[in-house]
Amino acid sequence: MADQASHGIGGLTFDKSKRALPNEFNVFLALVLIILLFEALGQILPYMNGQSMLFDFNEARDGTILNMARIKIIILQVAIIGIISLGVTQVIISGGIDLSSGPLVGATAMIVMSFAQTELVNGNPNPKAVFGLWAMDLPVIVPLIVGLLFGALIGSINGFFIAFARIPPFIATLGMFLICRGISQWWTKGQPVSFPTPEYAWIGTGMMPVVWFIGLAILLHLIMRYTVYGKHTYAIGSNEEAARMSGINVRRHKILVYMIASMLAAFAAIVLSSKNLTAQAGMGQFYELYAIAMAVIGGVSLTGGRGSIIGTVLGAMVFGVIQSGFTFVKLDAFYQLMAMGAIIIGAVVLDQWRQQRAAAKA
Amino acid sequence: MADQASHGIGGLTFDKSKRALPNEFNVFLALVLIILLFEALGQILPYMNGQSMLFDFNEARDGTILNMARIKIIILQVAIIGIISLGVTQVIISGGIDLSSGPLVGATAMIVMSFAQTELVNGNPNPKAVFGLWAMDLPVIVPLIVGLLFGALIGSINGFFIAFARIPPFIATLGMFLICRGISQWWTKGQPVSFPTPEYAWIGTGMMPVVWFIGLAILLHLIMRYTVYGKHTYAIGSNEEAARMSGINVRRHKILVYMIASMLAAFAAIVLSSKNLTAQAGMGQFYELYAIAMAVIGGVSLTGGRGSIIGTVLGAMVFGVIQSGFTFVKLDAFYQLMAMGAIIIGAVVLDQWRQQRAAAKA
Amino acid sequence: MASDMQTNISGASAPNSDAALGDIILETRDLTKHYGGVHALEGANFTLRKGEHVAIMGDNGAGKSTFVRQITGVEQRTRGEIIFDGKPVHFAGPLEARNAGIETVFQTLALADQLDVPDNLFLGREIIKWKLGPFSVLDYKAMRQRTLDALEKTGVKIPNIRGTIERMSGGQRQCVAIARTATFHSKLTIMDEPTAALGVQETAQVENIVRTLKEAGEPLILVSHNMRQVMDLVDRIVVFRRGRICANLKKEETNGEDVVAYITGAKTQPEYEEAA
Amino acid sequence: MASDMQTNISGASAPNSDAALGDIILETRDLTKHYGGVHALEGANFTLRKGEHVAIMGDNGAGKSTFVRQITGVEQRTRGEIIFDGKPVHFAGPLEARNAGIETVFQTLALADQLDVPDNLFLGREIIKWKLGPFSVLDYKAMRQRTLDALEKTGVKIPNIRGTIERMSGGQRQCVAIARTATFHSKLTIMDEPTAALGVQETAQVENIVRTLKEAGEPLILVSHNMRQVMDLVDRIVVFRRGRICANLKKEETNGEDVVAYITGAKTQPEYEEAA
Amino acid sequence: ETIGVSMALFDDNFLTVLRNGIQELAEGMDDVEVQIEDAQNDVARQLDQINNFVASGVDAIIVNPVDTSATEAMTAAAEAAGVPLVYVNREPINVDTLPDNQAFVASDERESGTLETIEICDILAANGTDPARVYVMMGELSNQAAVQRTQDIDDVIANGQCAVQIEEIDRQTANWSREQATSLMTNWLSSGQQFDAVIANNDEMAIGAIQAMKAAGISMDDVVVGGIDATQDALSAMQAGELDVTVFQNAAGQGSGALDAALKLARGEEVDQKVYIPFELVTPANIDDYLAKN
Ligand SMILES: Nc1ncnc2c1ncn2[C@@H]1O[C@H](COP(=O)(O)OP(=O)(O)OP(=O)(O)O)[C@@H](O)[C@H]1O
Ligand SMILES: Nc1ncnc2c1ncn2[C@@H]1O[C@H](COP(=O)(O)OP(=O)(O)OP(=O)(O)O)[C@@H](O)[C@H]1O
Ligand SMILES: OC[C@H]1O[C@@H](O)[C@H](O)[C@@H](O)[C@H]1O
Ligand SMILES: [Mg+2]
Ligand SMILES: [Mg+2]
Repeated sequence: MADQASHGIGGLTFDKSKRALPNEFNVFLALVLIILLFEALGQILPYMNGQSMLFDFNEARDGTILNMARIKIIILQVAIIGIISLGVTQVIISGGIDLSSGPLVGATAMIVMSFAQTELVNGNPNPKAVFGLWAMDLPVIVPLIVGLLFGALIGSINGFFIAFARIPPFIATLGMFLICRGISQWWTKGQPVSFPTPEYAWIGTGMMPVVWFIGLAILLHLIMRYTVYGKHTYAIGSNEEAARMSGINVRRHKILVYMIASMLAAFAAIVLSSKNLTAQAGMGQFYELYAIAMAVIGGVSLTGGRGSIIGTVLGAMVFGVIQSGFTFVKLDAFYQLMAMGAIIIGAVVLDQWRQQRAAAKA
Repeated sequence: MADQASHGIGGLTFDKSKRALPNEFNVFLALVLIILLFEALGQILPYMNGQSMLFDFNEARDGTILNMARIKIIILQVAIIGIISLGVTQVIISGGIDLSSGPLVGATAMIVMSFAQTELVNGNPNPKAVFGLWAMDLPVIVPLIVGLLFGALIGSINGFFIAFARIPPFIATLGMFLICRGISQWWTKGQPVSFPTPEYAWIGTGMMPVVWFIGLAILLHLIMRYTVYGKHTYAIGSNEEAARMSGINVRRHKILVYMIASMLAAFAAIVLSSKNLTAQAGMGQFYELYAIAMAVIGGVSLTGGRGSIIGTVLGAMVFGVIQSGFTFVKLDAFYQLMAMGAIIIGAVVLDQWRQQRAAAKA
Repeated sequence: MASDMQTNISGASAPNSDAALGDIILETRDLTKHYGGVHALEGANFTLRKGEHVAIMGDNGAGKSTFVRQITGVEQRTRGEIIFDGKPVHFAGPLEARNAGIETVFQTLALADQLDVPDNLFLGREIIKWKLGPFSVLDYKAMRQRTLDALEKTGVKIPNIRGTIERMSGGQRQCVAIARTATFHSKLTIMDEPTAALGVQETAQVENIVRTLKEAGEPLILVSHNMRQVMDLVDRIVVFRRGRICANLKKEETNGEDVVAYITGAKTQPEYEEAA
Repeated sequence: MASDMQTNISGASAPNSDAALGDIILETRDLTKHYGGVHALEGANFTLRKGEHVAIMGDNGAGKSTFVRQITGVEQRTRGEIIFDGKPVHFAGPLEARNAGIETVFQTLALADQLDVPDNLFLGREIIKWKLGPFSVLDYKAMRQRTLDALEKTGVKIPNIRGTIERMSGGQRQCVAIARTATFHSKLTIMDEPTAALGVQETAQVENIVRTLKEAGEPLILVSHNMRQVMDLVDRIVVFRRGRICANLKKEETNGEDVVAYITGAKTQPEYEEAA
Repeated sequence: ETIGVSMALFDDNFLTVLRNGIQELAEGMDDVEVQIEDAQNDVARQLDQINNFVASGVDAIIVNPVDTSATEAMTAAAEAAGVPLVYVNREPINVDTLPDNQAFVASDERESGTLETIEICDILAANGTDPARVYVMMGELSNQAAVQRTQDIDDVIANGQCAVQIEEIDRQTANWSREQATSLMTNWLSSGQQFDAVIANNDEMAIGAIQAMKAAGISMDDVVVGGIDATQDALSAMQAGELDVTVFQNAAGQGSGALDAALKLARGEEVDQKVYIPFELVTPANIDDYLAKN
């Protein structure tokens, strides 16, 4: 018989060795399975000529047997939505949802880019100038601060309506969804804003988006696990009434949660517009859905109280691998959509199935 | 002191006269307020020259003092999403959500329309023919059945994953969202499908969409209020575990709920493609969000167990009035989006505020 | 360990070989439930005869509700057998258990918060006016009337039964759950701490309901911490400790102090010693 | 009606004019709560002195928990005054009540299901390692240790306190809620049916906790249906019936049967007659 | 006069130029007021907007159709109410049966993809790259411009209009978007395949591909990249020697033509019922003619 618990008082036999694996393990497993699937397709499909997705044996292009180009793009292409997803994760853990993040990306990009423009393009005046000369070649800190403040503003409005007016988060952020889309189209009446300063362009250059994503993920992970903020977020999502009765200032906390989420989305907009060297009103379309999906695939429960940043990062990786995998096996766009849908469902089916088996067998 | 309750045993004083007004009343109030707002704007705004939105005093164009053209379009433009919203309402009451309804509209429209095409267009062979002659000029019942069966299939797949594999509805239907978008693009590789038979064209002609909407709304209302199906839907949304422990076959019921929702969305697709005389892969974009918003504005609670079909119908009317009102006051499209967002939030704020006041004062 | 268990079966059944009681209605063999590392229920051998009323007692967390959940199919057991009404059963869910004839008041009550009292009372077996499959039409009036009758029996006072359950007091909720069980005939009734939240009068009424069941010859499993109640109502007391059965006592052969000694672990019946 | 109430105030306070007890810590005047048409609490005049332990008894649905919810700011009253520690108070929520020094075990327990035991115990007042505003760093080790100590006092057995609350048995949950209240000092403790789900041993332990409070001179309001417990523990019993106070009894001047007569409505104290 | 305008989509770069053209033109006229609505790519919403315009009593309607095969219902709605209607930018399916008070001003998408592809073929031939390996980036698949422009590529090759032999490695959609095109191109690059050209359905995607290639250190002299629209960003990329081909679509011409026709119809004057505004090929050779145009 197993040894007694170290964290328990009296009572039943408690076999510590039989504790269930963390949920994140399921996501990791899904990730590995999907990679193996694509590797297998690379071997099986006749037109693929036995190519490998992640490995690169023949020519050691980058001095490793890994296909570094592929590995980089896998992370790079999800880094920006990943940053949004970090904020969405804590919103969902708190029992809410944020649909406004996608349109917020568009609106923030438009606004921020107008303060990040350079005066001369190929020697000519910037053809896309939004403001006069006063707004040209400003120090990079200006657009950064403008963007984060705008995010904080939108987030606190979301939070205010949810916390004080008790609007369901789905509706409050759906309203904000429309408002932000309106703002982004209104800002320049639909004209794209392009040609940023080199300093601004640096923010999203090369692998920088990945650096931001990983850095912010670590920060958020620490906050959610080890601070009062994290604990209260979980508590509110678990049982809001109990949290209130236990003396948590639920309203103030919720505003903070939505504010942080929107600031992360605003920062994602900065990285995105910098990476693309342009801002357009339609930017960020569907990002809110993908950000939510990454979190949920990563094990965050939409009923609140459950989930982790590590899970979300793994969930983002699942998306990256799928997207690269599709291009790798040259799947047609129609089938890509269908396969993406099936894989999203499949990843969560796997998670549920393992959890249930673990609960039943133990 | 008020008289004793007729439905109670012993106990406290129960003052029946003080019972709160039904929730639907709030939505109705919001509707009236919004109409008054637009009428006021018509009087106040200088460029409006004192026009009225709903009335037409000067010239009795249709023999009534009402602007019948406006009143018709108000209902007509929400009838189709309204039909979807009826199905979404019962899904939300059951504690779920359906994000797949919009893309399902696109996919169904494409498929159905391929079986509703006419052979000759202005004497020439149908330029958009999908199949051969065998699929031309089929009786209208064929596309109808194909559409409803397709809806039932998609709905039961949704239901299956939600009920048996315990996938969160948000994810299962998000996966189906992508799958349906894939299907609609794949069906004709993006080509629109046009030129239906006159019988098919009749389904969505003139005010027919409104007839379908009202008819289906009455049917769904009766089902939700007076049948076992309705009761169990509320019970599952209220406390799924309790419903299960009380011996409701929760899984079977959920499949039914999602099946009905998808069949209604499929029917909406039929009406929509008939009304527009064409089917296009992008059809139905954002319908899922609007359908959900109509329900929630109508008082359906996203946490399940609460809401009604009457509320949803009123919620749909709110949308119709807003959309027509915007054109009436010649609001710019950007501001329309912002105002729509604000009004969605405002309508729910009003609802919450009245509920709280009612609870506090009583 | 499983072999140890086998020898206990006869022991556990021993005190029941009472001529006045009928055939065995429920038997569990080596019934076990682990939650991850937590061994909540371990090798429970239990027998209940037709017409017999048995109490289950034990500390908090001793495994009583876990035992109830395994029998009623709310959860799937880790190991062991359940024989109900002569046949081994594997209920996939509470619906199957109820269809087989087991009515249960769960400790968590299992009420739908947003529905009113009659809705909850008839949840899953509504009275129907016209049969139309899932779209059968409800007979609200009949359900309301029968609800008033059923609640009357529990002695609870509810000012307005059309109010939603979320607005009911703790005791009112519990009475609704009890009334639900008492309204329908069954082969076996299980009540998990049914009077925990009840007032003095209501408790007396519910105890009357239990006596009525006894007179009607319907068997009952009653989980309770209330010694007076147990001593008043049942024929036999089974004591759980740390997930295992540690005593099986005829009411006439024991008393409150004795039972407490078993609950606290001061005593263990010899036939259960190895296991505990 | 309000004027009737005024006359009762002195009556209600009368039995407390005990020299051994301190100043008034809590007083309610004409405290009333209506839920829509339901008059759950009507004109309650109640006084509690420092060091005094008072029980609230009454039928299910009599308004006891409603009374508790008004005092602790969980809900906003329809009418009436609450004077706590000498000052009229209007708590906007339970946080304010707690900050003012009222610790409460609610009937619904108010636990966060997905958090573990220490998290729940310290919810809203976590032990901090580094102070950084909302991002202050938690001291998990200290909280775990203090949780074990606090639970020990309630006598409950919990195999693994790092398991989430949703996995705890009914009694284990209740003990966590009680341990939470007992861990922090307060000016007034309110317990709404704290031992309803508890076993024999655990009930005894919780009663010990209450006795410790009495010795420390901390005042207590205990809502309970358990006559033995009430008679054992408190100084005074206030009986609620149909939303109104109908009796205010010194323990020494009453007995179980007498109290039951008040609960059932067989008797009403003269000073409450008009109201009831 | 009041003219109601229903645009297919506000988020679209090219359509924005067109829309702003109409707006500015109208602001410059006395007594002409335009009200522009966004159909958000939704056919049904567009039909509703037309009905709303009718209810508000506008004098004429301009429609930039979401779906050119849904125009019959729109034509019918306007005709029933007796309100003149002009289609702009996209050719309606019922172009040959329009009633008298309706017209259209559009470009023929068969030209755009054809001009682009032939020019790319010519550059490849001039570089001596034969056979040439190409990637194709498509716009949103439910959008007819994307479908037609992709079809144009196939037609050019099938009709033997291409100067070199084309080997298509892969064709994928990047939904008109620069961001998605960047990711798609990077994914293609990671497979390590040799390629000579990228044919994109619009400039935004072409720029995305260029950014990805630059990030991977590929010299833009070695790859031929083509787009469509001649946007400012694209022209600037062409000046920088990165983009090789684009096609000018005359937004101002389409916008003014449509407004003009609408006003005439409203006043009961005669108009040409079909006006085609041609696409024009833009290369570094003639770029200066277009710098100030879109
Ligand atoms: N889902 C679960 N996961 C993990 N442990 C569980 C779970 N359910 C119950 N337990 C544990 O199993 C043990 C037995 O719980 P059970 O609910 O059966 O106790 P009980 O005897 O009914 O107690 P009470 O008298 O307090 O109701 C407890 O220690 C509890 O923490
Ligand atoms: N939110 C509410 N809305 C309507 N009625 C309510 C609400 N909350 C409580 N009530 C009613 O008020 C009355 C008093 O409830 P309360 O919870 O105070 O009773 P209690 O004395 O605590 O009973 P118990 O002993 O069963 O816990 C009950 O009839 C109950 O149905
Ligand atoms: O509909 C969207 C498309 O419209 C085209 O006219 C334009 O050239 C493309 O760049 C794209 O924006
Ligand atoms: Mg239990
Ligand atoms: Mg109570």
